[in-house]
Amino acid sequence: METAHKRPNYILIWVYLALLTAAELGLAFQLPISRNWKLALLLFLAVWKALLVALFFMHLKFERWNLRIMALIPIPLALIFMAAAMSEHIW
Amino acid sequence: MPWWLPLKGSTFAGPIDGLFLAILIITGIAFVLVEVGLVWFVFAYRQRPGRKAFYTHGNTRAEVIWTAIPAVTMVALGLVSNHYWVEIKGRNSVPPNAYPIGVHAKQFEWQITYPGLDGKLGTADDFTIRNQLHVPAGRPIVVHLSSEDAIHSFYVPQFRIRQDVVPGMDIKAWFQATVPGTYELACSQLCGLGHYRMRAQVFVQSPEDYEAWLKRAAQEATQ
Amino acid sequence: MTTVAATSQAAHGQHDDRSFLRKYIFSTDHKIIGIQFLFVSLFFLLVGGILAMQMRWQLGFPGKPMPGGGILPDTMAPGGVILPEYYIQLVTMHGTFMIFFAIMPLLVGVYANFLIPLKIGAHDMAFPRINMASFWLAFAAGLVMLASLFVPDGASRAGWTQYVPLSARHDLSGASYGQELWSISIILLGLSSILGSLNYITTVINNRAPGMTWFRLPLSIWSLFITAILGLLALPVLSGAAIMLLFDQVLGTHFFDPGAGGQPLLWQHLFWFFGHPEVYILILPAMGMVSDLIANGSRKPIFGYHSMVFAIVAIGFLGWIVWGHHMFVSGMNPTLGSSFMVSTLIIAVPSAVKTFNWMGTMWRGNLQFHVPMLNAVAFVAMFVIGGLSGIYMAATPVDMFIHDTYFIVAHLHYVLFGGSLFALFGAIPYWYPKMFGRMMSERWGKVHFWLTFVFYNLVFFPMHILGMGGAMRRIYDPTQYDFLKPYQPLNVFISICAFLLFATQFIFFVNFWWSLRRGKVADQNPWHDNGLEWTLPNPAPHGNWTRVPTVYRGPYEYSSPEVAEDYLPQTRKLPTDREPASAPVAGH
Amino acid sequence: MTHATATVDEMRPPFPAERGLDVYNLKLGMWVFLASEVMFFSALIGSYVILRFGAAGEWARPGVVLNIPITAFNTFLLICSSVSMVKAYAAIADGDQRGLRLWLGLTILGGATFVGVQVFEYLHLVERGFTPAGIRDGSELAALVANGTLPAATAGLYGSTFFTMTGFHGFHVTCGVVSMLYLYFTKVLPGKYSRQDYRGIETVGLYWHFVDLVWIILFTIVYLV
Ligand code: HEA
Ligand code: HEA
Ligand code: CUA
Ligand SMILES: [Cu+2]
Repeated sequence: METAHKRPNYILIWVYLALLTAAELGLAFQLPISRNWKLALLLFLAVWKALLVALFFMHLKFERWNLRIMALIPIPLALIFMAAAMSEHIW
Repeated sequence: MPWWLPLKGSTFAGPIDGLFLAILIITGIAFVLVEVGLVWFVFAYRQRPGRKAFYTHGNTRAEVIWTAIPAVTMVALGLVSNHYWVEIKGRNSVPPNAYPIGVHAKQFEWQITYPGLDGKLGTADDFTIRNQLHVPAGRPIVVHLSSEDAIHSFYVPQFRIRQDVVPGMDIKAWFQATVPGTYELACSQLCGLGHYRMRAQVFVQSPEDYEAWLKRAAQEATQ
Repeated sequence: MTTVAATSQAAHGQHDDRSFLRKYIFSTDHKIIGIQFLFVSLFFLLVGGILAMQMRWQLGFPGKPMPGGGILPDTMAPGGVILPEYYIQLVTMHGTFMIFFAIMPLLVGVYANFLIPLKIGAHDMAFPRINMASFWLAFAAGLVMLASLFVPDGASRAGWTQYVPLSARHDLSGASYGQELWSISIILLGLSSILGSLNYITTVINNRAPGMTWFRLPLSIWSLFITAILGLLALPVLSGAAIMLLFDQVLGTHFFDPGAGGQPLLWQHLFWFFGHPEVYILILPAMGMVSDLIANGSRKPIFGYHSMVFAIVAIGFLGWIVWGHHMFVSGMNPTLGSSFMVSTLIIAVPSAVKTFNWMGTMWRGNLQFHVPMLNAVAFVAMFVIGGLSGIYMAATPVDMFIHDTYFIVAHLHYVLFGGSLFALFGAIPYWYPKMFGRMMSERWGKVHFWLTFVFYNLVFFPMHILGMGGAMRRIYDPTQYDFLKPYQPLNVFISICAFLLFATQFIFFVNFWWSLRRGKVADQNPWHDNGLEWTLPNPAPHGNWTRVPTVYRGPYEYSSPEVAEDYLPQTRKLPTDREPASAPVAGH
Repeated sequence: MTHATATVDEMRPPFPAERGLDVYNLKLGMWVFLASEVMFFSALIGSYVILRFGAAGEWARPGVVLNIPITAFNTFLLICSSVSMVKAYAAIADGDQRGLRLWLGLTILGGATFVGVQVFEYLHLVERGFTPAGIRDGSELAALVANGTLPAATAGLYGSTFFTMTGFHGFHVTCGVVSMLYLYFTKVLPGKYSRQDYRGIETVGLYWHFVDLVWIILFTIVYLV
């Protein structure tokens, strides 16, 4: 399971992040599309950026799986909570 | 001194008390099983000189059994309970013909608004009385709960009904009183230092009596 | 024998030349920190008890001047007669102190700190300084909460659940600083628990002795580990909620203010999303330590070790998806209620596994009823009652009737006192020699146990009947209600038993202090326990081990046919044992 | 874990890890801590989402109240400081002390500037009448409420959630800057780190990237949505 990793090109990641941010701004304030579409796309971009940071800057991509699990545990819990609390308003 | 559930004052009392009894039996069995078992072991296996404990790491069959039985019981209990839950508090559980009464809670009193003679809330002939809830027996009632300040809770033990009254939310709860008589409406959610005395009287009257009372009260209110 | 070797080394091996301050006050030694937690939280337990006694006086003898109540200021109890506003403070502070500052630190602060390194064979926690910070934060939090009793208008008045808007708006609660101090104290406590938890988790994952595989961990460590995870993930939610509450109180934000679109239910969701994991934080360590005690007292391996572990994990996980069972009648979406009911009921299953496996452990054992064992067995007996009463409330229609009645109060005391506290009354004397080198008095321990057991049941069992009668919680004067008047004799009875219960606790109090100086000096392994900690002298030296021990088997090898005596320490190497695969040794 | 089998793996620290997971304590501890941080921010962000979702009436358009360009700049700044942080890590992993000093210095600078800009932003907002308690009457924004450009109903919630979320993020950034400064003067300048041991750098880096990650989410859901 010990695989050799090459160090990623951090500058490239940085360029990605900058571009995605620019895209978000344009999307949010220039693009004439429906609110919900914007919401969906923006969230998608945000998650994408977050993933870039987590995987490459925080090296999750190169960590052993049990450390990744550790990092992921809270997320389902948070989602369960939000889903439940929001269901208040959709009934 | 009473030691069982209060008088069955509404149509909910039947199923709820039944469920309570069912759970009492289930848990009673579990309770006896465990406690008797413990006491038995405590005496049967207490230390004796020169005796060594029986060396075992467990028994899968036994464990499967005492995992499966509770699992099945609990799921069954869940299904039964849910059936009644949906009837009592489910989204559209309120019967269409239910008689509306407005209940406004504030520190530390209940303001009961009656629909007047036209039987509709929000019309001119509505009138409000403090701390006195009159309801006709044998007819579904829907209370429109609203709160002025803190969270209160609408609770009539004999009706087995309880519903929190939350500021900023309009919550409807329904029930159908069955036994004429006077009861107490208690606030059962801590709402401040007067919480303990936030109580109203509940008069369950036969439909005729209720009509009569309503007329009188309506007149007094208009004067 | 390796045992002796290891200890003699440890004994001479480490002479530590730390100043008194470093050694006992600002110590980074996990054992000292554990002991600090012990003293502080026992003090808060006492405080909680004293508050409870005042409540019981008012409930038993409403409006009558309380003996000795004269010393209280007129804002609380003029002439010793407790005022409504003071009663609410009593309830709130009783719950808060008992949950956050007594039981939680007693179980986690004391025993996670004290036991984890000792039982897994580590020199200390992974981050000793963070560990110290965690204690002092908890201490500060406790002081703030205590101080709130003495500010003008007294302490918080919104119950330990702090439901908004009551807790957020002073014009409703009538409190002034009390509410803010509650929030601040809880924020500090949350930070403290997070620091503690991350320490425990890292230590258990990373610093186990060679051969101490996951499935050789004592159940106490397993449960403390899962508890730490619960604490790590639940307390930040509470802190976040408390911060929003604090902002609502002082900055005029509107999170929970319905007038400006805020949501009172949001607070309840946040609080209980923390709150239910919290109650498992309050029981899992107790379950774990009781498992150790029962196996030891029965001189028998734990019955079904693996399923016990899985049960702990299952409870830990299910604890996250049941919080709504506190909100069935709160106006929450009823469909949500249904799903929360089912998940709640399911928790009975892993709990069943634990209960019956404890019994399986005692079955055909060779039971030795030393004080820890007595309390452990009582734990099983009492926790079952509390757990079973939980089933009534889990059933939504029944909960609609018994919610916020004394049925709940009975339930929570059966699980918290009958559960957690009995476990502690077992754990404290069990590891007392490891902490202080002396034994607590066996005789007085037994007297304390029996009296507590009897009075405890006399106090809390009748509360079920009150609850079935519909008696509401947090009621200053039950006689206000006609339908509650007939129950007053029962309240009087409960109160009298409660006073006796409290008095009984002084046996423990005295026993505890007396044994510190005068207790019988403990021999090295007084309980003939298999755990690693008993290979060290009592009390264990700073740094625990000179040479990290090697583990050859699980912790519950009692009455093993392989050896003559009825216990087989984890570190004892039999000819048949192989050395564990060596791992890189800790680098710090 | 034996390292013998491992072919050259640039992502794997050379220094020994404790037993157990072979991740050294400091790093494991930081990851565990970050897990609880996730829950903390979930509580704040979750409340924001829930409140906004349940709010009667529509939510204030970010563009109207907030100053997007300056915050966009801030976001870019944080991204840069994130990459400089990881460059610092890469530098010391190669034993390059100068690189470490340079990049870590830049990171600290970026972080500090971010906080500065945020403080400026807050002052600016409060001056325009946007406060945690909502919109101050008689202020510039109050006028906008009056003429209906700003929804009045949700203004209070907007202020509460905005300042709480961004405020606590700012607080985290500040903590990051302080701890990096501490490392800079006690460890980096004295040259205590080397390619054999740079745990402190990797660990504080994890924290720093996490704070950046949180901002990425916040920026989107607070300033853009
Ligand atoms: C140590 C703390 C602790 C523990 C372990 C529990 C355990 C449980 N609790 Fe309890 N609970 C509290 C502390 C705790 N609780 C507190 C403090 C409150 C009040 C908060 C407040 O409002 O102030 C509360 C309130 C509370 C409520 C809300 C009541 C209300 O306010 O209306 C509910 C509702 O479902 C509930 C349910 C349960 C259940 C189902 C369990 C289960 O985990 C129990 C499982 C155990 C068993 C079931 C027994 C053993 C099993 C067997 C013997 C097998 C056979 C059994 C069957 C087949 C049924 N609890
Ligand atoms: C672990 C938790 C715990 C414990 C141990 C107790 C112990 C007791 N509780 Fe409490 N109680 C709660 C948790 C607890 N309680 C909670 C969470 C609530 C809900 C609060 C709310 O509604 O907001 C509550 C509410 C509550 C009520 C309901 C109040 C109301 O709703 O109006 C009542 C009423 O009788 C009560 C009574 C008692 C009594 C008589 C004891 C007695 O058992 C007390 C006996 C005394 C002790 C246990 C202390 C002994 C001291 C020592 C052993 C220390 C020795 C010291 C050294 C060695 C240094 N409690
Ligand atoms: Cu109103 Cu309690
Ligand atoms: Cu619960």
